[in-house]
Amino acid sequence: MFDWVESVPILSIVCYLPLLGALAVVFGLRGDRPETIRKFATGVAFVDFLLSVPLWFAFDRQGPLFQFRESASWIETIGVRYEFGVDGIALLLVLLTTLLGFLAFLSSWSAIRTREKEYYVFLLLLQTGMLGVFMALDFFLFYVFWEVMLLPMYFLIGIWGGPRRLYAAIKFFLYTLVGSVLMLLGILALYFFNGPGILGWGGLGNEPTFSILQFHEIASRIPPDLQLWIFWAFFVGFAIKVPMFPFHTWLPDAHVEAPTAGSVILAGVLLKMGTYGFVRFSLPILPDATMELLPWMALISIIGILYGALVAMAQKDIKKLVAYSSVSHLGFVMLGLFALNGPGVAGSVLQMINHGISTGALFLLVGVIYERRHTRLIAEYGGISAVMPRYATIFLIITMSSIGLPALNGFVGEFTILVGAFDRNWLWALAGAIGIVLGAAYMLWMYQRVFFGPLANAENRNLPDLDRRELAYLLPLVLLCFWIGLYPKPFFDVLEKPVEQVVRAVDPEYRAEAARN
Amino acid sequence: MSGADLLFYLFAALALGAAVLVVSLRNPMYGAISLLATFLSIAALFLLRHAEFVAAVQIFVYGGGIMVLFLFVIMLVNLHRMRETTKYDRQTPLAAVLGVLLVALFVTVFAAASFGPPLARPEVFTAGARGISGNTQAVAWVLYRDYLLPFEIASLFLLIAMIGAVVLGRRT
Amino acid sequence: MRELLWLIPVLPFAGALLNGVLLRGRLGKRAVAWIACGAVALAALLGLAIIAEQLAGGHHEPFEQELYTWIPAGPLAAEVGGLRDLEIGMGFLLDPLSAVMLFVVTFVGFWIHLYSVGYMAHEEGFQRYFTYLNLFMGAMLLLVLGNNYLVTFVGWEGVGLCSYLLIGFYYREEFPPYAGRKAFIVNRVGDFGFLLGLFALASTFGTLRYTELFARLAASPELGRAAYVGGLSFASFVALCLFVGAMGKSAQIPLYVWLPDAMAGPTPVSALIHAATMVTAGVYMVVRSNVLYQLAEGISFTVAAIGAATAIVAATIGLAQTDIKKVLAYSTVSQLGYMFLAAGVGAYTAAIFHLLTHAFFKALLFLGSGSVIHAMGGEQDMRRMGGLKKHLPVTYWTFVVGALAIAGVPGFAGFFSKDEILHAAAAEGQWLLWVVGLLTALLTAFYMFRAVHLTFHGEFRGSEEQAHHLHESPPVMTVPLVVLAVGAVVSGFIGLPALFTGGRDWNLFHRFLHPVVAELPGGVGEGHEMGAALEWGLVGVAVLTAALGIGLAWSFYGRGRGLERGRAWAARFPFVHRLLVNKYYVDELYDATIVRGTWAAAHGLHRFDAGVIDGVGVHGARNATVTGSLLSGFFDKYVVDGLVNLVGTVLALFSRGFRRLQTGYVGNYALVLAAGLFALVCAWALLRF
Amino acid sequence: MLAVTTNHYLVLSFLLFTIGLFGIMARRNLITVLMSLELVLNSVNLNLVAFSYQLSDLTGQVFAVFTITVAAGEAAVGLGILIALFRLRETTQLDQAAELKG
Amino acid sequence: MPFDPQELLLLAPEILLSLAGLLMLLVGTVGRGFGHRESAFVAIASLLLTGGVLVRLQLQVPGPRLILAGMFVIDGYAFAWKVIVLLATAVTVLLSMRFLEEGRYRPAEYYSLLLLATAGMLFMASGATLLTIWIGLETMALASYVLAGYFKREVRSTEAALKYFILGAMSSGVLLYGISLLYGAAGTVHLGALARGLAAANEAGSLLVPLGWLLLAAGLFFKVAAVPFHIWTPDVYVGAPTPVTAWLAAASKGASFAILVRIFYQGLGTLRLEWQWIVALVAVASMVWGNLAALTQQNVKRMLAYSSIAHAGYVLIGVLAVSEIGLWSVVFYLLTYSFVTLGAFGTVILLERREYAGETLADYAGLARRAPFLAAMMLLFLVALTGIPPTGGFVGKVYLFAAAVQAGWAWVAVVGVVTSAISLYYYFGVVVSMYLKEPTDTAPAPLPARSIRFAVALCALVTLAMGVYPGPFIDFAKTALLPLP
Repeated sequence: MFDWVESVPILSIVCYLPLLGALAVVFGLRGDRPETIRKFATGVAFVDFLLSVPLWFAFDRQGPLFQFRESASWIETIGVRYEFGVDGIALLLVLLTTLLGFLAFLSSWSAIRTREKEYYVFLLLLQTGMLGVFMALDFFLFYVFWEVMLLPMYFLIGIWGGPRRLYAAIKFFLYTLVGSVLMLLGILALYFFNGPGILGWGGLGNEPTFSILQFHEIASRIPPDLQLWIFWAFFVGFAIKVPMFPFHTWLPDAHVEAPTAGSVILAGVLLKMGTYGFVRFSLPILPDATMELLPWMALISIIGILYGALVAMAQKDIKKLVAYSSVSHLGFVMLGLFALNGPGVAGSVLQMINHGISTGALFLLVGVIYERRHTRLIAEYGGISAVMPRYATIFLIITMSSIGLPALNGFVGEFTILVGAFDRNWLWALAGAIGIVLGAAYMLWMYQRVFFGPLANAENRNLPDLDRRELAYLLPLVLLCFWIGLYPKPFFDVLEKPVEQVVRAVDPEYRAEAARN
Repeated sequence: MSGADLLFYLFAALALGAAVLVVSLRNPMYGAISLLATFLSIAALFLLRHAEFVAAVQIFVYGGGIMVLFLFVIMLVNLHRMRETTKYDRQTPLAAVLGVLLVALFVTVFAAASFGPPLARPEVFTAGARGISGNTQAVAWVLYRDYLLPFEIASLFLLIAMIGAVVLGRRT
Repeated sequence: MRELLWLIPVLPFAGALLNGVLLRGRLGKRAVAWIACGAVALAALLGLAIIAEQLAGGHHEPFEQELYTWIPAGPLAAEVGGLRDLEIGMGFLLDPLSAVMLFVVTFVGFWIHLYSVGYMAHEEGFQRYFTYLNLFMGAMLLLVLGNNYLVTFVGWEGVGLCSYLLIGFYYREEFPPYAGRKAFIVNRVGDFGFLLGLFALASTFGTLRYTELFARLAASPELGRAAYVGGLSFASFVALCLFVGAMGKSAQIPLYVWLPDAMAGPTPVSALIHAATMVTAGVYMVVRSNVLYQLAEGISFTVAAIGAATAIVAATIGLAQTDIKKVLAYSTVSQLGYMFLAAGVGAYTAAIFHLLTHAFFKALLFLGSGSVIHAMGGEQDMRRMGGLKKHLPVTYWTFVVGALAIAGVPGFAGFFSKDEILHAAAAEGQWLLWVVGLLTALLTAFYMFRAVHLTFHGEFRGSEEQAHHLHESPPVMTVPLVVLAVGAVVSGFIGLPALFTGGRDWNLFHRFLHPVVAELPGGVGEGHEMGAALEWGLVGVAVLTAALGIGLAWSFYGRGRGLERGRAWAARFPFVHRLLVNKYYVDELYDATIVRGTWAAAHGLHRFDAGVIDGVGVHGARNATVTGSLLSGFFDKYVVDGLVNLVGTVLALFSRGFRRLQTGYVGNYALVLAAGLFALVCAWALLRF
Repeated sequence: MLAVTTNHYLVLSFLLFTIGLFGIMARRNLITVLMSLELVLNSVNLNLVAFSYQLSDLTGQVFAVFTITVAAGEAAVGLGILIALFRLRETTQLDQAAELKG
Repeated sequence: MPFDPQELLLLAPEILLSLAGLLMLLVGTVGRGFGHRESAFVAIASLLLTGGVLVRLQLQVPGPRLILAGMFVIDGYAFAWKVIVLLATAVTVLLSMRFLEEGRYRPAEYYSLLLLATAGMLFMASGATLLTIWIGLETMALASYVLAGYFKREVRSTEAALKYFILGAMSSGVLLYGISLLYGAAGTVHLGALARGLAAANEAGSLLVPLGWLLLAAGLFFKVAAVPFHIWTPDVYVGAPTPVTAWLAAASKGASFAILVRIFYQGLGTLRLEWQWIVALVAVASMVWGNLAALTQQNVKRMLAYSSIAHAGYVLIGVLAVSEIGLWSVVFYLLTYSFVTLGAFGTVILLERREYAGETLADYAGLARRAPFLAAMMLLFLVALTGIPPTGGFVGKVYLFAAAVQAGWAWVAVVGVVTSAISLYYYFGVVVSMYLKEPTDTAPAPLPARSIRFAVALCALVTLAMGVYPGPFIDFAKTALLPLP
């Protein structure tokens, strides 16, 4: 049924469809007809999502690591190729991106009332950028997408954001740019080491290339001291994106100021680019450096978990609270990655998806009341489950998913991560588990203050409950929460191979173990 | 110390003294005259180094052309109005210190630089091709044979100088 | 039939789905009640049928049903068996232990559902209530039927969530949502331990399946005794972690503080969740893990000690409570302590036995109190009651039955189970525990009959309006009372001690549970033989104690004395009284350490963020973490961001400095050029030499 | 020591060069600055001629001719600029031409 | 050795361009009705024709060939720079058309100077002796001074010319002084022989060598506007007529880098271990200073001037690598940078009014609403200046940093990447104005000048093309070959 997928460059189609849509909007649609633009853009996003779904079915779980490969020459003269392909990790992230993207479009209909044309153009461009990041198998190409996606996000925050949008937008851009340019140097070092050589370290003399697969190949031959340098270069880039403590301060600002769709995509997808970077590059390409720095990485992950949770507790603004909770959750993801075993890594990747779903949903939910009341201060609410029961229910489910209630998605991720972490060092898991307790505390406290208690604020008396469009973009996420919570096996199945590859590539113990079997 | 050496010291002193006057005199007219003195002294120093042609050019171009130009402009823009209200900038001490530092640095190096005996082949300065003698011919031969291209470029340069002077000086 | 095991938890979930989502707001109360009670009834019947099939078929092997692989999380360097994949399934297990639990949960659960139909008839949020209740039943059944720790944990957290929701059922008031959150968070603290235990098990064995885990541990106990982290053996570590989880869920010291507050929920909820089922989950889990506990002697003793301490402390607090539900709540805490005492000394069967009987009589007592509260128009203070016997005869008699049962009067269920526990403690040689247990029994008998007297005897002390309003509850509420009362009497007889039957093994319960709690060689709970005389003596002491308690209660509150004698005694020992009324100030202690700390920090940070302090003041955040969070918020704002902004400021400063150099005067520029030249030469010289 | 060598020329030329630089740096009158520029260029000629002599190579002399040419051209343009400035500002004071800054 | 008059044919491009400049002067003075449009047309035509001849010549005589008594070299390196310079000047002409008209200045002399200066640049690119290079440089510089002051009714333009002239002449004196010392040390001005002579002299411990090359380097750094010899840049860039500024930033900077690299690689190649450090320091100083000083600028022209300083620093990174990649990266980067900076200044021109109004950030407020495509193009240029894909600026920076990383100068590259990230802040100050601010009443409407718009669009197109499909452009840069030291 999905055989046709193999015969077309499906990844490119999925990736560039939003770009084409954006061009069509720019040149084909008039800015004074927002209704048309809105529907068209959302339609494009939906079609993009539909196109990405067959990937899930056509992906051969037993097949090669990377599938749907596309390869074309690009900048031949320096060995850059246009390489697309996805493994299980990327596949999940691509699907997450198309889904969240579509929902973000849907959520923008009522939220965005100015400069719609530009808005949807930027949103579409953002979509292309993010998809490209997850699909690229050429480091140069990856980097291009990685940076390209910054611009539309900058504008989304800067034009349609809250009162401090200028500050937040430039802060977001600056932070991530600083990180990514340093990463670039790391990429170049790899390139030269694989190719003609670097002064001081020599080189392997291979055909110059930016191919990620090639870098995976040569990982074990990179001298450890060079690995360390490159690791730090990558680290800055990815850690800022994740964001890991203490690089996280752009996040709350960006989240709070961004429009709802921006926050959704920011939390849902953009942050994953950092963790994706770690699992795709830092770990398998730089195994020795990873092993050496393991305790430190775990330490800052744990600091991130606890710190994010504690700061979240002190927030008065719902969005800010959710933003800090992201710091905490991403700390879990990082902890799992650096546990460097099956459950740890698989759980991390799954948790990336989970975080995308539940935090994305949380931002959508916050957007819902923000649109109604134009405030996100917790103190402005209270008791609104009386007037918005459906909203309260969905919010509750998502809250529970976020704090890792079993049978919902968050738990599966957190549990596997912590089993992995425990296996590496039981104190890591101990610290992580404290994070879970704190997570419950701040989320429930927020929930209680918003939804329970007397309906004191007169302005909240007549809040309308969710309408059909809002339900339409929230329910898929709720269903996903349950699906992953109750039957995550399909996801784990997809992840099995890539996770094993990562684990075997990095930890010598596993490498030896695998060799023995 | 030969007579030539004496002459060197004399003209060197003259050139330096006049140069100091150039940068220190308030009245530009006097400054211009001091500059002329410097130029002429330097021309004399050229002569001491077998550069008769350059010395001549120096006198013609500097003493003649450039100096006239300066004087002309000084007249044109009405001398007394060109008086500086304050002669030196506030940063003059700094400039002086810097100058002293530079001099100290470079002069140490220059004074210590060792050269072989000069003028290994004096005939170069006088012998042109085919036995024609004289510095002018010698220079001309090199100039028009080896350095023809720069010479041609110099004509472009002068063209530009001309256009520039016209463009800038022309009343609009 | 037994292939339908999975359907048992699913049925209530389906009910919740129907009531809560699909048919939300479209049904009348009658239909809602039918769906909810029907789902539970079906589950109960199905459960009974499957148990019957299992018994009739003579299956001695437990029935395990693995539905699907839930979490296949990839390769892990498991310490046992080398590199293997962590795989956790979703499945159910029916063995004697879960069968008992299944029966308790569905049976008691059903009657409480039924009772709720009457109790909640006039409340708004009827459908919501039953949604939550069904949800709870589903989760509880998952908990008891799960075939591995993680499925149990799903149920464990699920019941926690439902507890949170049901405690906060009256969400428009301030207190219930707060109590709900407190319950949830305190439970999370416990879960933290539970989870750590699971991590240890999973990372060591790569699986969490009960049968597999215990079989392997039983086969090679040295695995359990091997040194693990923190100076503990593996079994001890896991057992300790799991017990921390149990402490939270089953309200043991020091995590018991949430349970009394949980009484803010509707009374049937208190009966179902906070008496009969959920709070006993900890006991269930400890018994389920008995293999681990048998290998962890030190931890077992800790369990017993904490259980005993909880039992006596809660019982003393119960003495001074005037709120009828609070009395029952502390009684529950106390009885749970009893169960842990049993489990700690290795009397796992006794623990479960007491769990069973307690489920009956405590649910009965709660429902009875609910009936009273219902009649009193929501009044819960016993000081305003009195003489209700004539108005509420059914309630009265059933309540008395419950009281007799809990007091341990021979013939009633509580007598047998409690006696077995005391016997086990004595048999283990833990005489101190035995004494504590006995004292607790005395206190229990006293405060229960105090409640009986204050509520049902003497003069009515409430308002005119209340008096006017008094009525017996409708049959839908009284029938469950009667049924449970019967249960509170007869359920004891399934566990007749050998002593009473002349050494013949008529103890059905023991025999039934035996496969689950098989003793390991050298494990905890190898009882010592005691002589029959000594045993009879102990039984006699226990009976006398119960009688003493009841008698004291009568002498204090009986004969229509009302409150005076109690007040007089309270006046005589004001300090003790205040201490007990204020529950040893534990809540206050937890609060005060935090509130004071928070406020100290808050004042210091006042300029930083007055709003946050308001938040703290209003909601009185009960944990020290708020202080931490304030500090780290501060850190974020001023240190991390401050550094960033500092960089920005410095850069801007530089920028302005550089621009100031651009004075516009050519002379300056020339100077800069010359200086640059000089610098260049100097730089070269420095690099060169 | 007193016998004149290339070193003497070098030293002299640098002194002239520095005096020129000083003039550019310190004086406010544009015309003086222009004259100082001429000093700077001329000092180079001394070098070139001295090296030419030292090396017995005519390139230095030819170069000096070019230098003189360039100096002349620069003087012309410089004075043109001076006139343009004078027309606008009625002054040749350099501190009057400091509108552009920062 | 007597030269072969045939060799003059190989000078066809330079001769052609000089003649065009002369012709322009004559026709512009004599011819009636030869207005702005016609002059510009002739100028562009002659530039393109020159380019055509140049390409043809390159195809016929590709290899390195020294002609005219070793004064002039024909090689791929010179070719690449000449193409860049010609393209940049051609775009400058497009940018100048309406601008001159608006200012009511005579076109003939302007274009004549432009063409002659460009001819000087061509000579610079091909110069094989210090003398040729220097005289070419002076030719270019003198024309630049005049062009900077071309709007002589504007005080700022005259002031710019004045400053440029004084400082330029001073630095030219310094440079010349350095040349004289090098000549004294090595006894020659031919680059190839110079390298050998200097090596020998250096061996002998002559301190004239370092002083010579340091002075020479100082002069060159002045021309490329590298710190600490950048001080003229902001004032001149702001004061000069904007097309001239653009030309200075693109063509003049390009030609200056052409000689800088040639002198450093060829003439001073044997001393590279000494100058690499100096270049590194200057590069770092330029990147830091330029970017930091730009941070708080409100005037867009001035900001671009500081950015030009910073970019000189980036290009120096490629220079100090002393490798083929370094060489190519320098060429590639200046190609991109030329188009980007021309485009950016073109946008500035469109918004400029008489008396230099329309230069401040406030004048860009809400441009995205008023002129979306213009704003989009400006955005593209700013993005390229920052070095973000998919623009040529990104590929160029990657190339430069790659050269540094490979050559073991990663720390300089680190400074480069960090400062380029910082540069985002001020570049995006303009973006903030254009996109995130509401339009104000005082903000000027863009000039309806088709030629300038065309030029800007062209630049945008090239910038984008160099980012999306840089292959051909890189191949072009690879024609620049120099024997590496």
